[in-house]
Amino acid sequence: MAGLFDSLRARRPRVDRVAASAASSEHWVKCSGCGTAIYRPIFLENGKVCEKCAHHHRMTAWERLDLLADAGTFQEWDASLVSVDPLGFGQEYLDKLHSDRERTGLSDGLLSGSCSLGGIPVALGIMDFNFRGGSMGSVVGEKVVRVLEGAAERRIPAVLVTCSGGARMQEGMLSLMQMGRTCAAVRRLNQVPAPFLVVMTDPTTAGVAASFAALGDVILAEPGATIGFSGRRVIEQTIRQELPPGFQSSEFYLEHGFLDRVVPRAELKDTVAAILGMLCVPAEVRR
Amino acid sequence: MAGLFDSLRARRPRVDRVAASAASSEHWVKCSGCGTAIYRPIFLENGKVCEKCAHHHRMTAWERLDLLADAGTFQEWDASLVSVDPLGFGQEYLDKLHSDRERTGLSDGLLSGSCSLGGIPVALGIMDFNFRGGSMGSVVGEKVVRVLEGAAERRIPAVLVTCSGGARMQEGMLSLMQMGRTCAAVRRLNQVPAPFLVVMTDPTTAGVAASFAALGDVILAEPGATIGFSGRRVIEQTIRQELPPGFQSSEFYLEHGFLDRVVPRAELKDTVAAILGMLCVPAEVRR
Amino acid sequence: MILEVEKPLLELERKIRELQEVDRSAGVDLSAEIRLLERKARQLKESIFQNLSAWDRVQLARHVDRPGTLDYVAHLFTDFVELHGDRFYADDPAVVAGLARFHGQPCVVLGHQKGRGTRENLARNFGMPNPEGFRKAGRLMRLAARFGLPIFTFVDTPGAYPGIEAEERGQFEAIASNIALMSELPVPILTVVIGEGGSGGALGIALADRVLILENSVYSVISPEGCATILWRDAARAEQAATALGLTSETLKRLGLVDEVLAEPLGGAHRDFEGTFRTVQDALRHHLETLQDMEGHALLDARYAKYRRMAVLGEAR
Amino acid sequence: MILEVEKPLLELERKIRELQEVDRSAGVDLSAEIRLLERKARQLKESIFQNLSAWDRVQLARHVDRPGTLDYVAHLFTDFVELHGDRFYADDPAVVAGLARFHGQPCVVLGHQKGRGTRENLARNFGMPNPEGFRKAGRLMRLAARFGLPIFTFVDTPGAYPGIEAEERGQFEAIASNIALMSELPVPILTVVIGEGGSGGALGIALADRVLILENSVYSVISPEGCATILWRDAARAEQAATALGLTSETLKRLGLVDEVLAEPLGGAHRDFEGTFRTVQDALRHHLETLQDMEGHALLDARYAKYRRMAVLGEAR
Ligand SMILES: [Zn+2]
Ligand SMILES: [Zn+2]
Repeated sequence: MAGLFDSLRARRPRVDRVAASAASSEHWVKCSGCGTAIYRPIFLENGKVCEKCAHHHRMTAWERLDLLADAGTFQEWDASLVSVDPLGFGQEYLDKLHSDRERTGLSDGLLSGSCSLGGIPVALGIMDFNFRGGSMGSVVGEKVVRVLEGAAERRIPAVLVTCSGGARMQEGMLSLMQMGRTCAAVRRLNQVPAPFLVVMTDPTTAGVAASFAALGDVILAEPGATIGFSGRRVIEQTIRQELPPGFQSSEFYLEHGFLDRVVPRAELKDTVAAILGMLCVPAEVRR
Repeated sequence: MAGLFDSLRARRPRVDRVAASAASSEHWVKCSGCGTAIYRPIFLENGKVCEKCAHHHRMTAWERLDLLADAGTFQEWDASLVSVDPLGFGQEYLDKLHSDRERTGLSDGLLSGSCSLGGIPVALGIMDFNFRGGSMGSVVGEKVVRVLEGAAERRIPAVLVTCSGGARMQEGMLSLMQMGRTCAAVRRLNQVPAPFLVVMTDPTTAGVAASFAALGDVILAEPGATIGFSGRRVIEQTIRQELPPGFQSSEFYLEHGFLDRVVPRAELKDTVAAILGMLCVPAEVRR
Repeated sequence: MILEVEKPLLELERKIRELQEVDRSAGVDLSAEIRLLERKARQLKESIFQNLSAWDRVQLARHVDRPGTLDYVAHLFTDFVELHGDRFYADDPAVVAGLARFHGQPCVVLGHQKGRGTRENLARNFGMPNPEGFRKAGRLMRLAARFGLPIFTFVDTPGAYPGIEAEERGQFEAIASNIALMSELPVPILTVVIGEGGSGGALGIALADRVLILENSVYSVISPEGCATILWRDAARAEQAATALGLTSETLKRLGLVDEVLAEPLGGAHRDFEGTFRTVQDALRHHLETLQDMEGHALLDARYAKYRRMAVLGEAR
Repeated sequence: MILEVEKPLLELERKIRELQEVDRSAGVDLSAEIRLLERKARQLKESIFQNLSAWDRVQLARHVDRPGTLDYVAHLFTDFVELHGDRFYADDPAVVAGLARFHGQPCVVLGHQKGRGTRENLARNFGMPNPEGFRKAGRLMRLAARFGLPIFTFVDTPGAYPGIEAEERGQFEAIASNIALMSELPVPILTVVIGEGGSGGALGIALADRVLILENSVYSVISPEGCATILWRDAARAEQAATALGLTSETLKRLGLVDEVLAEPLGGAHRDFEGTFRTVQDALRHHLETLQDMEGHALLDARYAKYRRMAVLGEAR
């Protein structure tokens, strides 16, 4: 897995700043799993997985793209689609959108486009937690729908990497409706049929878990990701007791039958490619 | 529910003898639910339901027919289809078949035909526990398939009243295969589409529960019926503990989500007719 | 249950009743005074109910006396046969579902069901479905599709139940599967938000050709209390959150997220069941007629197109 | 694990090994004696394995060293990616399932999996599925149908698990749904009974276009022990029941309930994995080719017609 992030390009200068935000110093990163200090180049070399405890740290969408897409094949879609403030939440929200755009190099919480993945042409969408917690509003919903529709049109697989706390509260019911339209788009893709593969990363919860993310033909998850519908705090308040350790983890949901596999990051691309290779319906591939 | 069995006809002289077998005397029946002695005419008048404890005693297929079919509308199908001894189990088995035929007035464990039910033309099959415990061998399987196929052809609902301990062991794997062919016939009926309604009565277990009986568009059950896949004794031996009261009852499976309704016998016909009336796809009805 | 906003009105109505009592029992003619007060009450009612805040609406939507799914089933439908079970794990009493007739037309009708009173509320889990509730709804909607029956759903839930076992049994999967299912069933689907439309727990039975909402119902991506806690770490600012979230029927209509707002009788649905039933019935009848004229394919295309539009997007630069 | 029926053979084989050891280490030429014993062993093997009783077959079918589903997956298939979960309640380790390639052709492969040794057997529940096992199989078979992939299933189970929770979660429904599902999937389905075919637990993944059975596998409506208990209230008469039940591959073929009996290497599958894999592989390849030439509709009609015939009926008078 040497050089996962070799192809960082001009558009992504802020990647390092994002990673740095969780770091104890510029050159060292503290593992949030075991507390070990890891030399940053090693940390990045390992795809942000701790060598000691195997904790999978969050990736930016651009890092994830480098992990999954064959080098030089990515063509971004909808790069200029940005969120507005339909309910008039106010300037503070608009400012946050602006600074998240600056910080992440993304138009909103999802990076999407076409690429090849292990030689297979795919429509790919990657959520980024650094953009408003990966929350799904109109733009994320729209981009997910376009990934699914784009895959359907081209008869190629759709791959969506989820990383989201749920709906974009500031868009109110507009954000809830993104659950409806993304689910509907999945069913249209199913009817082609073209494969739909989901990779759940930490976290995949609430409105994203309870919509398109749950509908993959195959659903993979990274180790230790938090997955679920309701948040821990809400559940604890409701049932007035503490939640057991491991609750709502990837491993928990594998055991409970809702995930196909929990896949370590180092094996992710190969696993995705192997599965898509077997599901791909022979078809003329237009890109 | 006066006169449930008014229309007993020449072909069914043995009905009384069957009922009598569980009785303490010719004129009195002892309720197997609460032990009360019930005057036989009252017992029959009430459709074999105990007035005191509401225990639903088993009905013969003919009694059930009188309960469900509109008077004078029943046309029996496959009345001459009888079981053979394909594995050579021996004379004892053949003798039992013979005496069960004599005793029940049935060709095998299922009575089938067309009739109208609350004015709705249906294909109807009724299992009888008095014939080899309602066990399903080739003949029962064949008759079930013909009820389902007959309904599909005529585009009318199929109604199957189950009462069976499971497969007819003496036919070995032939009896297991009846699960396969009856399930396949259900799916063909589904595709018409024509409604398929199941009434589970005591008992509906093993190979019958785990095949066509589980596949009703709507599944009703009589109160207190035993339903399930594995027998109590097998389960108790496996888990080495006693089973809780009410386990595998109709009420248990209603709670666990596998039954649509538990319907007292007195309401059964009306309920079936109401449901079929709403599911019936308008179609020219050939009988 | 008396709402803050209703108090002056209820006070006035009590006075009228007292005067009427005196008028009747003591033989004193108070009819002029009574008429005066009645006029005043009408005016007060109008001024109150024409100026409801979002938070007032939340209170009205949650009103314990507001008609619930089974009330609508009993009054708008005939021949209801409740059907139970998801065929996987359990029957969930927080969702009621069954076959019925709507103006003679067989259909599947289902909805969230809250309870009235503590015992019934516990039995119904306050109208908060477990995964089994969504799966029961899904099963019956598939049944409807098999036999070409229209589907009516009634929304009235604080949300999907946030419990350990609900999570274990895949609350997220159950909701997603239902939403997806509703996008592909080639029969008319009509939804009425009759009370509280609580987030995914509501949408789980509410992707429809027509989504109607009663004037004082609310439909929100998160409860105002939850929103306030997240935004300002202060649940007490729920009133402010309610306004910010745009959860009222008018806002939803303006954003194109619901198809029609149904006017409630003056004073709210809980003060006039019959009037409310008439309104809902007429609206459903009208919309069903339109939908029944469409072929399954056209229906699905229109449904997809409708949801396809539900986004407000900006273009950078 | 040594079967009664194999004992004389194993004894002879032990002697041969001893002589070979002496021959090698002591420098004594025993090659003539060894050849003689080897010839004897071959004859004994033939006489034993050509005269197996139904009960012997039951023992062989249950042999702990007999190749299991994962052995076939590893040797007949490439690129296996195991997939988990029923999407409702749990992942059942008694059933393994996944995507793989068979001679380059993508497919879904699944089967019951027993364990070797106590710990693995407990983890695998002795190959006895809970409802979740059937539902996982059903989910993956639907996936296969969506993408036009053939389905391979391997049968090796004492039966569906008879447990309280299995009953609670609808063992009967899970089995029935799978059987029904397999009757309607328009892709080739090929089943091999590789060991124990235990009643509904076996059929739950075994309604197929081609059902092949290894010579020494058994497939029965009830275990011989269970049958003996019911018929004679004496589990010890299982041997007699095994004969009566007609559970051997030959009887099943004669009755038209399986499509082909696959000869095992002399001595049984557990004594020659490679030979067994070759036989199964060749047979599957042959049958898959025939099936892949058929349109989905023709496939379903042929499948239905095949099962439609599985009855032996008499006509009264
Ligand atoms: Zn670490
Ligand atoms: Zn009694």
